[in-house]
Amino acid sequence: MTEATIELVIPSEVRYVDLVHGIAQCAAQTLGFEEDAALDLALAAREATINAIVHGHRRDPARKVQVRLRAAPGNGIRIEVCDEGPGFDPERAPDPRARENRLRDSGRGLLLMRAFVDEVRFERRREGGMRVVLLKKMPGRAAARKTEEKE
Amino acid sequence: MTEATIELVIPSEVRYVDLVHGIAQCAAQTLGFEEDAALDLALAAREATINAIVHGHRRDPARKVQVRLRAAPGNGIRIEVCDEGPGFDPERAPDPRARENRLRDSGRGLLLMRAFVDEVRFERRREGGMRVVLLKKMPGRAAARKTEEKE
Amino acid sequence: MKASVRSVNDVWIVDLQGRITIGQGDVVLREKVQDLLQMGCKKILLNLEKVSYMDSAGIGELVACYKRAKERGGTVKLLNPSGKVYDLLQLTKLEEVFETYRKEDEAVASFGG
Amino acid sequence: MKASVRSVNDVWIVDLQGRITIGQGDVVLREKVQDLLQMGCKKILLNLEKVSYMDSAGIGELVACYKRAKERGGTVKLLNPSGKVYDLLQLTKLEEVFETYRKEDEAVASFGG
Ligand SMILES: Nc1ncnc2c1ncn2[C@@H]1O[C@H](COP(=O)(O)OP(=O)(O)O)[C@@H](O)[C@H]1O
Ligand SMILES: Nc1ncnc2c1ncn2[C@@H]1O[C@H](COP(=O)(O)OP(=O)(O)O)[C@@H](O)[C@H]1O
Repeated sequence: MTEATIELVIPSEVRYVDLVHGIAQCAAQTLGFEEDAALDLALAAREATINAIVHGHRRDPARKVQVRLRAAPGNGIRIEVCDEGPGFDPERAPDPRARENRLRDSGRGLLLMRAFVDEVRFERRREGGMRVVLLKKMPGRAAARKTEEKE
Repeated sequence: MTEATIELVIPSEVRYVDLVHGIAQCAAQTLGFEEDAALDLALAAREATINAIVHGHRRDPARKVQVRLRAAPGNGIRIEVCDEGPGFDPERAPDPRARENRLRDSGRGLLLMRAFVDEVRFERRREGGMRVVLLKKMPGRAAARKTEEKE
Repeated sequence: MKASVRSVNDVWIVDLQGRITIGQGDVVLREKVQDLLQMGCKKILLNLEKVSYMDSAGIGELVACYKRAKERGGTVKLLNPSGKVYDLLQLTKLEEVFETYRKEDEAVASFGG
Repeated sequence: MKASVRSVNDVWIVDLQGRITIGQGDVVLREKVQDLLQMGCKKILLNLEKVSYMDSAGIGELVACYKRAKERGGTVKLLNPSGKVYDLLQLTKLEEVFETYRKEDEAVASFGG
């Protein structure tokens, strides 16, 4: 399989969130995503990473968050964000758009992820913790252009 | 150790060189390197990756090049580029700046690496192949400013 | 993120530039608005024109500012949310919470004398 | 990388924009210069002003173009290498191989009538 993988391992500190965001965005753009689609993917990866750090590991720097990215130029990108925390049930998260939740300070991360990528899956890892899988397709036009137009 | 690691695994095709370059540059900038220093590091990583693909693996996509990056915000960055090829002795590479070599089409990669980072080490891996280690310090001013000035 | 404050009549306009994200922009926003509230300013207009994006922490801080102002009898309104920021306000239905304006003079006038 | 060709008197100026790197910019450069040589153009000026950087493959292609032109009795000269590109020409001592100019009119004049 001629596909590239990128694996990031970061301590559970929010200052590393920008690194995940930057790597995801950069990888997506290098692999042919338009700027806006690359930003969307990066924003989804950002939310999943924040959750792993904050909810999964309670910001304990000794615990590591793993972010895996798989892609081939011209195809979609798959990002997995893994933590070793207690896990959670996404069905039980309240809808932040509901009138009674709109003034909450938090609770919008899952909504953002789902808005910014084509598919979001939440899986409990056998070894404990959560795996959040984000899938984003190469948008049509970009896919067609990807090879020729590279400067 | 509160340090981040990034590991890239790419098929030995030159179209993946831009991905390595982009990830190295992005990581360096996110971690506080100035734009120019980040480009230098990326250019060195680019040369080491080209060599691993071209000389190490003769562009065989089935063979993978590994690029590992280690860094903590505000500190230097260390990049390792590993291949499973025949290895080589860098002492035996001719100096491309010598008058008789200046018109050669190739042979400038090692020179560029050494110019763009603070330290370059060439190691033969026990399991076979080469490991090229690139070290770049956080330039002084950047290190001092790194925390405050982040927007 | 950069934030600078200016006043037009008795409205305090906070010009924001950059991104409102966890641990950085959200902190800047919180501090600026808290400073204004502590000084007794009640009419606050956040100029989002030059904010490129926000994450959930940044959006949460926007809401927190809104609530903090309200507790003190003040108001926080928004000016000119740009592409991605506009999309986020729509997505989260916060466009129904925040009064939002495209033109600064209209925004200022909306606070009343 | 983008490359476009224009002529001033009998000098062919190739305006390059982007980066001259392996598998992309180097190929564009090779093809443009080969086209010119095949059409019999002998005076070639590569405008590097808008080239942000080169890698060793790009530098190698620059040298290859120089040699190919020479074999056919032509010359390749350089115009306005920018920051990183200038540094690379110095580092590799290719500044001693290529005639390099800052001003287009001087570069054009240097080829002679
Ligand atoms: N990786 C995780 N580990 C444990 N709990 C999580 C994780 N991700 C999300 N959650 C739970 O799901 C809830 C909703 O998440 P989200 O929509 O991102 O909002 P927020 O993080 O702002 O609370 C969180 O409050 C948390 O209880
Ligand atoms: N990873 C590697 N595996 C095997 N040989 C290598 C490797 N890297 C460099 N070399 C050898 O060292 C020489 C000099 O490398 P370099 O200065 O990068 O120039 P170039 O790659 O343009 O030939 C190469 O020609 C090659 O013989």
